[in-house]
Amino acid sequence: MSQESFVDLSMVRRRLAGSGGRRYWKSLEELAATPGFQNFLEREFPEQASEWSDPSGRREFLRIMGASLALAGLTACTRQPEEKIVPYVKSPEQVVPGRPLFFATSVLDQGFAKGVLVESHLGRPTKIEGNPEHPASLGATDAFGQATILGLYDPDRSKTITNRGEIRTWGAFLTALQPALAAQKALGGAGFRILTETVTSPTLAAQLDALLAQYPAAKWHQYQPVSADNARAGAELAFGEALAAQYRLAEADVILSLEADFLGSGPANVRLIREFSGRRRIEGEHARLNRLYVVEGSPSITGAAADHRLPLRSSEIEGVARAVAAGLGLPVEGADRAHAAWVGPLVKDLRKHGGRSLVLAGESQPAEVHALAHAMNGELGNLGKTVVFTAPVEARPLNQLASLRDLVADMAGGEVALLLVLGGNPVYNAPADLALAAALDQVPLRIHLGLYQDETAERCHWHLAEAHGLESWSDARAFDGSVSIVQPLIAPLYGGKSAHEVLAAFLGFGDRAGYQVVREHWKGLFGADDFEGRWQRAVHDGVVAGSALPEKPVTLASGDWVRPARQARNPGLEIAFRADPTIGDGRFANNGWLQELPKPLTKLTWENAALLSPRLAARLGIAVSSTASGATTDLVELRYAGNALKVPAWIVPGHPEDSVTLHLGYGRRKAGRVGSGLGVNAYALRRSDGLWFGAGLEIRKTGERAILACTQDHWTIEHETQTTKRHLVRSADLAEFERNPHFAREMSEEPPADLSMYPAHTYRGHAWGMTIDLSACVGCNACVVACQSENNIPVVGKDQVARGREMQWIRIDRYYQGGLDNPETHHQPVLCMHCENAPCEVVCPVAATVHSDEGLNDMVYNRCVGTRYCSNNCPYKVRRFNFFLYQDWDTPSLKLMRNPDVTVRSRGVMEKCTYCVQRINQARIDAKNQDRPLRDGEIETACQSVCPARAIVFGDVNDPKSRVTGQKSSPRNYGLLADLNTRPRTSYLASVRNPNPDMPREAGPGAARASLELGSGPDV
Amino acid sequence: MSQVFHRSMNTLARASLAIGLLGAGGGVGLVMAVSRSPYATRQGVAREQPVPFSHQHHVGGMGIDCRYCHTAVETSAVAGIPPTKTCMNCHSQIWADSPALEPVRASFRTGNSLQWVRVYDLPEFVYFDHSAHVNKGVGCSTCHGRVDLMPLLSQETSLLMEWCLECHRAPERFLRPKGEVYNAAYQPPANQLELGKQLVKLYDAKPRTSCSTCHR
Amino acid sequence: MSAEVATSGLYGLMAEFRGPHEIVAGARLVTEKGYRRVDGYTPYPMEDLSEALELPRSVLPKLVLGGGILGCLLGYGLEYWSAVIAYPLNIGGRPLHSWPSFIVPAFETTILFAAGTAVLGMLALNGLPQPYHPVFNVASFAKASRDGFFLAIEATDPKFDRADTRRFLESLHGVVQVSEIEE
Amino acid sequence: MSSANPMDLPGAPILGPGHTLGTVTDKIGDVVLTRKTPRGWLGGFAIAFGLLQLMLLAVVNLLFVGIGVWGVTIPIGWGFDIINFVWWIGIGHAGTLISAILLLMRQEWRMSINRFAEAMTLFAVACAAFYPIFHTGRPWVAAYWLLPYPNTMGLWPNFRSPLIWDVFAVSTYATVSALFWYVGLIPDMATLRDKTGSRLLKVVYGMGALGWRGSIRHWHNYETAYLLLAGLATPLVVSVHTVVSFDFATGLVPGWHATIFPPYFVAGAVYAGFAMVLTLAIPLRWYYRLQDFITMRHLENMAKVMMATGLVVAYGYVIEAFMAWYSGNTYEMFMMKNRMTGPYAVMYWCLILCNVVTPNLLWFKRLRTSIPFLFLVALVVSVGMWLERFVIIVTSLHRDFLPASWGMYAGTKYDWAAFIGTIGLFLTLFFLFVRVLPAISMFEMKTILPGSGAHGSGGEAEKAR
Repeated sequence: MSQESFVDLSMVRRRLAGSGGRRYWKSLEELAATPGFQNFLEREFPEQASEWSDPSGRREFLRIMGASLALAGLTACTRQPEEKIVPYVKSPEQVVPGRPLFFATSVLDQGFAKGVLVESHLGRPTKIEGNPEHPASLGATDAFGQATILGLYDPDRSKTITNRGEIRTWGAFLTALQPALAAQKALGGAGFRILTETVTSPTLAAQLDALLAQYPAAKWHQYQPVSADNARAGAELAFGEALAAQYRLAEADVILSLEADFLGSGPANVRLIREFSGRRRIEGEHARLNRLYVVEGSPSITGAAADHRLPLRSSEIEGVARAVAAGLGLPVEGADRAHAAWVGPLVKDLRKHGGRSLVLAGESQPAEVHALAHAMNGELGNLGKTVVFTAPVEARPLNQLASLRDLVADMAGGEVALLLVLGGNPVYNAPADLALAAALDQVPLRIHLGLYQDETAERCHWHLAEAHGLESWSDARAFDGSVSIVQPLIAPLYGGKSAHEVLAAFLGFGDRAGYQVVREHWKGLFGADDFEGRWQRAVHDGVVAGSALPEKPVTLASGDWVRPARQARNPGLEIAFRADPTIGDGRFANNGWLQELPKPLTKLTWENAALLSPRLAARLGIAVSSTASGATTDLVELRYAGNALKVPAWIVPGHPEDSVTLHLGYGRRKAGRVGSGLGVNAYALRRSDGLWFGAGLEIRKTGERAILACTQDHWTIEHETQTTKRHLVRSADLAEFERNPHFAREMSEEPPADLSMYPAHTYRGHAWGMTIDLSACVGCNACVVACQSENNIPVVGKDQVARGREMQWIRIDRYYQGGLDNPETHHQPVLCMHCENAPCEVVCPVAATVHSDEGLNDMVYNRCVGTRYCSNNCPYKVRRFNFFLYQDWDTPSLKLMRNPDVTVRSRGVMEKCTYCVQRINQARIDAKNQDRPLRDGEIETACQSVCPARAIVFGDVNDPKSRVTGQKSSPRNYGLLADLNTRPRTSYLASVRNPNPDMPREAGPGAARASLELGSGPDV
Repeated sequence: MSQVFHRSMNTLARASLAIGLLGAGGGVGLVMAVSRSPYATRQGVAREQPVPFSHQHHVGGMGIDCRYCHTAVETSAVAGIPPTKTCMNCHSQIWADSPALEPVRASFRTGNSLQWVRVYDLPEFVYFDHSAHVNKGVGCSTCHGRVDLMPLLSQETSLLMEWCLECHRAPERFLRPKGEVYNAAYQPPANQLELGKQLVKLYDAKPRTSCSTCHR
Repeated sequence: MSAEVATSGLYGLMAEFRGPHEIVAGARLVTEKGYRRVDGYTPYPMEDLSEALELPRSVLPKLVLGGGILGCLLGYGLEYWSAVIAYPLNIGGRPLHSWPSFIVPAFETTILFAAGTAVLGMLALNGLPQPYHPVFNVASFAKASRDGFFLAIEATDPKFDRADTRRFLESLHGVVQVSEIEE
Repeated sequence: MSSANPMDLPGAPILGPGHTLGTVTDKIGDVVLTRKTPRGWLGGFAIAFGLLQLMLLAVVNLLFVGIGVWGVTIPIGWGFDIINFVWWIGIGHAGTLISAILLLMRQEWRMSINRFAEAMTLFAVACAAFYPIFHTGRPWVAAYWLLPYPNTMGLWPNFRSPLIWDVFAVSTYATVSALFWYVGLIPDMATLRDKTGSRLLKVVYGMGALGWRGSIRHWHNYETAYLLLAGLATPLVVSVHTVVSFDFATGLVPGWHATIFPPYFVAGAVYAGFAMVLTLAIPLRWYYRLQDFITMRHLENMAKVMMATGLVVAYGYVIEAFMAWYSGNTYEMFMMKNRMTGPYAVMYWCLILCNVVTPNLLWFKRLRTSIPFLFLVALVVSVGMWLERFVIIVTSLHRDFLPASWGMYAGTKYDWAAFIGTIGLFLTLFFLFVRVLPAISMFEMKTILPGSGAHGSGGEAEKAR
């Protein structure tokens, strides 16, 4: 870091000194400037990290041995190895050893900012929390946000600058670059192309503009496999200009989603979940529940949350949209009358809620459908109420697919002499028919900046290791345009460069720190007077005040959307492409947490599969069965547009019958040690003329079998009948609920506290408890990853998951109800219930799991001998066992990542949810040190604080005024398996759905209630 | 004739039987003893340090307060080992060229941290919080002993779990007025028990013996 | 005192009988004659013979009872002390003194101690181990563990007289031979 | 009195004719004292020892790599480990039953089989004891943390846990069985001491015999002690398998939580035990020509005991099913349905075939007295009892309360290695035993010789006159 930045930062700090605040802005430069720490870092990372990759069996064996010895060390009577203390030479301000600091920054999702607070221990970022002051976060994050921390410490990240595989220095790169740039200067940049992903960063945009100014003839292309092309085109169709829509779900009573997975993905999904769930929650006995209609071509969590769901092939949805529009009185053609029974009541419902309804279209639908949605909203008077419009958020909105096409054409035509790829992995994720790779090879000089030595890096002359988002300075816009300053939490572990620094080099600034680039840009924006103050605030808050884009009034231009673009009905099978729900478009492929995160609906991990409907499966004779080594299924061959792919088939109840869904993001060749060679590459089938779906799919059973790692015993009729008999998830329609608010409690009787041959224990002082509102939970998975990050939970790999040895402390059970074709889907997060009559404790021979005086079910790792008796006797099966040495005791970077407040468990011990006891203890100690009682809400468990739906409430059930006590007094409150008299401290609030009374039963979800006989489906 | 053994064998046989039985018991006792011995706990074993820092001199002699160096003790789980800067505050003038302090100066020059040997080393699975203790009237010397008399620091107490429990079960036997917490030379008064009882009430000191208090 | 001199170096006299019934008969006569320090040696336990020698009932049962009670108290005591006094823990909401559970281990310790007492007690009462014993000095005594039946009168018996006792023994029915047992 | 007992069929002798004290001593003693080791023995021992090596491999691998090499998982936290533990400990029970309970009942026919039955008990318990230690995730601490000792953590075992009950029950059982067995051996070792010509053996057996000289005063205390031990071992053996059954019965897993478990586990144990005794006795008497001592009467009596206990076990199965239905409890009913029709239904029906159907063929005297058939049945029952434990443990666990966390189980090659390994350990010990110690109790056989006069007037001796 350069001296000058160091200077004015310390100045900054002096300014800051007065202002307190919960989170402090701290200059990483200073910490890193301490050579001691620098050496420390160097000692710790590059060399040893590379050493780790040595896969020789010997080290493995030693590792295991070492671990066994380490374990022996856990027994009380052996000596410990001598430890060293390495204090600072000059300790940075604000740093109190043993206490974390929180810094505001943002993580990027498809180029859009989601605000976060990062917990940092002595300069090591360890945990990500949401930033309550950020519009896209509101204090929560999604699973991707949580997993960013693992991405930062990923030992497989690219660590060097390479030229044709040879390691080079930054200086060498700069010198090598000069002639090429000089040549382009002469041509005005005619042969110069820059390819980025979606860019919202004002600074980066400014740099690019400056570059284009220097090279007028150069071109800036953008591409990422999941873009907003259709939405943008739709807006242009509807309003004649490119606009970005923002939805106000809180205001909407009736919502129609045309394949829009607004809860599952997108730059605003965290906020939208909050708003949506806010309208699903029932305080007391009355509620203004919203009602959600979903038409979709592939099951999503949004569809799972729907009150009425219509599974259709993606190509048929436009027809339904037109039918709805026609019903609303819009002059449209090509309406599909086939679903009149469903559309009729829907239209009535929408009409009834004019101005308080909302129609959304998904990116996977063509522009016309988006336009129709806008038109319908116009017709319903929703414009400006439940949906508002702003100028596009992207720095330079364009049709990315077209942009990529042009680039490929130019490259193939040999017009490109110098290509700079700033992030992204087009070689892997471009549509197959563009043949990008071949064209790329025509370019004489190809430069790639990326986090990994990936497929694209492999085909570029120069690869520059990119600095991670948590390592570099930048800025970015959120879905509503508000800008966040992105600040680094740690010096680049592997000495990477940020896009700003690379562009600075191209602009001729040599090696200019990203910090300066960003600051300079904002100096320009904030103006000189009180720049420091405003900059301070911006960095401190994590968002630039008042930077959100202003709403724009809109007028509908009756346009081309009236007539259907293509004829809707196409016979035969259809293929649908979707971003993977846990690893996105493939950018998270090397992230173990996300790989092992069960997909919300299929509960598959570590790979993708051809998702198909029970009926189609029956037709093809697909047999899925669970075995001790995993779920076995048939390997099918998909033939589509001349390409073929062998994929394991997986049966998904509620999938449209004549279509097959394939998730993008797998089949990576060069993702890293975690992500390479998993699943199949859907991009190999994806075509530019149908990014999201296409007709003419042929499917064939190969006769081979495949093993998948599914965390939940695959769906069977047995499941459904047993689930309903056992009243595990309890749910009712709003009407039923109003008739009998206590329906949930009456489903099974909870034994009274005194029903025991022993006197009941009384808890003086605190008694911790939790409630989970099943009405609010949408199954987004954020809590699972948050828990994994907070509690140092290891990743175990596909084989172990397949054997049922996954380690996540909180899991989300998925239950179907109502048959195979279009079932109701329920999510139930299950973690340790902290039973007052804990069955696990009684059977532990060494008292390694016992009750604390506050009613926590403590698990004492260092006392555990690993009999697994507790797990056998746990009716909830929430206990997790270290069958092997799952924790990575070697990789230095992963050691830095761990939460220092939680023991790192080793081989042979049981573990489970602790209600984040480390947070409880810290809060208790702080309160005691300040001689004050604990405040309600002062303690938030990791799962609670991350939950976008605010479905989880934790607190003191002995405190009559606490929120959790309030929740538990709700009539919907019930204990899972409480009839066993385990007296769980964690309880659930039954879910209440709000179906349209006029909707014919057999048309909604749970339609096929009667079709249970069709059980021959997946259960084979 | 069928005599197999010599007379003496009778005594021998009986003796060995007795020895066998006693030996079994003795073995267990021995293990118990060893696991509590300084060999296992390192109790009272002075440690070599990169710099022969003497608490006796600084605390006993100069009367420097614990918190001058261990700054975080009142607010954090760890007391904190002082950065080299803290040493140099004085030693840039005093003993500025003593050879013994060369490592300190070197550290300050080069910016490479001093590497001290950890004396009080709890297992990784034990979470001790200094602030929680000093704020409730547990004196430094209660666990760390008379550091003002230690030229080279050694571990005063066994740090065995049973030792922790002694105090967590009966704090009144050890608590002292908050004012005396940092007084290394503090001697508990004759009426410690009743004083302790008062302090427990006064400071609302409720030490817990639940596992998750220290293990998580 | 002449007897004393005479018996020095002599442990006693041993008569070997032809079979079980002969030795029982012989033993009866020996006891009638007033000999008290008498012992029989047989390949297997013989109730008749012990009756014939009027042996007292064994005290072993009382010892074993004591051992059992001790074991029970120690076992239950340990459980109560460790669960209620030493480290009281709320385990699964059960009371500290969960007596129904504590019965089982206490039962086992009872058995353990009783059995231990039975074996050690038996050895102690029999003065075992005692690998050396004068009777082994008799050449033919090896048969005692096979099919030999022996009756020994010890020299320390007040009525013992080297010559008379020998004559008396030889007079008994079914005696194969009488031999002297050296110390 | 022997005629008073039901097992005493007139005509069927418990000892071949024409035996004297001397011939009994020689016939049994020579098996041990013979100079040259028989080829058959060497061959058998070699095989057994080979299997034992398999176990060593399995253990080393287990210690270094982790318990994960076994098939256990969540939700099936116990698999082969506890199945085999229960199986072995069950087998052990017959030994104690024969030596203790039959002794108290004055079943003289027990005399010729109790010695090696007790040995079998010891070795089976040794095999069983292997599992509770090595099925844990951290055997190196489990080995002693399960015992109550004054550790530096001030912690004690949880005496509410059935596993601790196991520790106490099994260790007591092992100790008492060993004592009982040894006490029985003392007089016989004295016999060997006096019988052998070799100086070395005289010393070795002499030490073991503790200087036993057959004094009538010693016999007096000895018999008392032997009877007391029998009296103590009887409730003990019942308690041991009761405690083992508590491992399951006190849990709340459907299929475990049943009050019938204690009695039916004990019966099952005796059942399996007698099967194993037969499995060992039949080849033993054939190879060492001990037909005179282990007669058809013994085999037939054992067959009867097996059948009786087999019926008790069958009753247990019926009650389990009945209670599941009668309770009206969703979980219980599903558990039973799943046992009979679920993924592991095959195991269940094989178990019924092995444990209920086959033994009932023993009603027919012709089958009951056919030695090959008896041997076959014995093997079948051993398999059946193993299956029973599989069904109880795995089938109950794999689909318990929350369908979302149901799972499947299969033993891995390491599971099998450990299992076969313990069989190797068992056989190895047994081979060594028959080579160096009298497999039949000589002094007890002598008491039942005609004319022994062991039990005073009115005993067989008088009758024989």
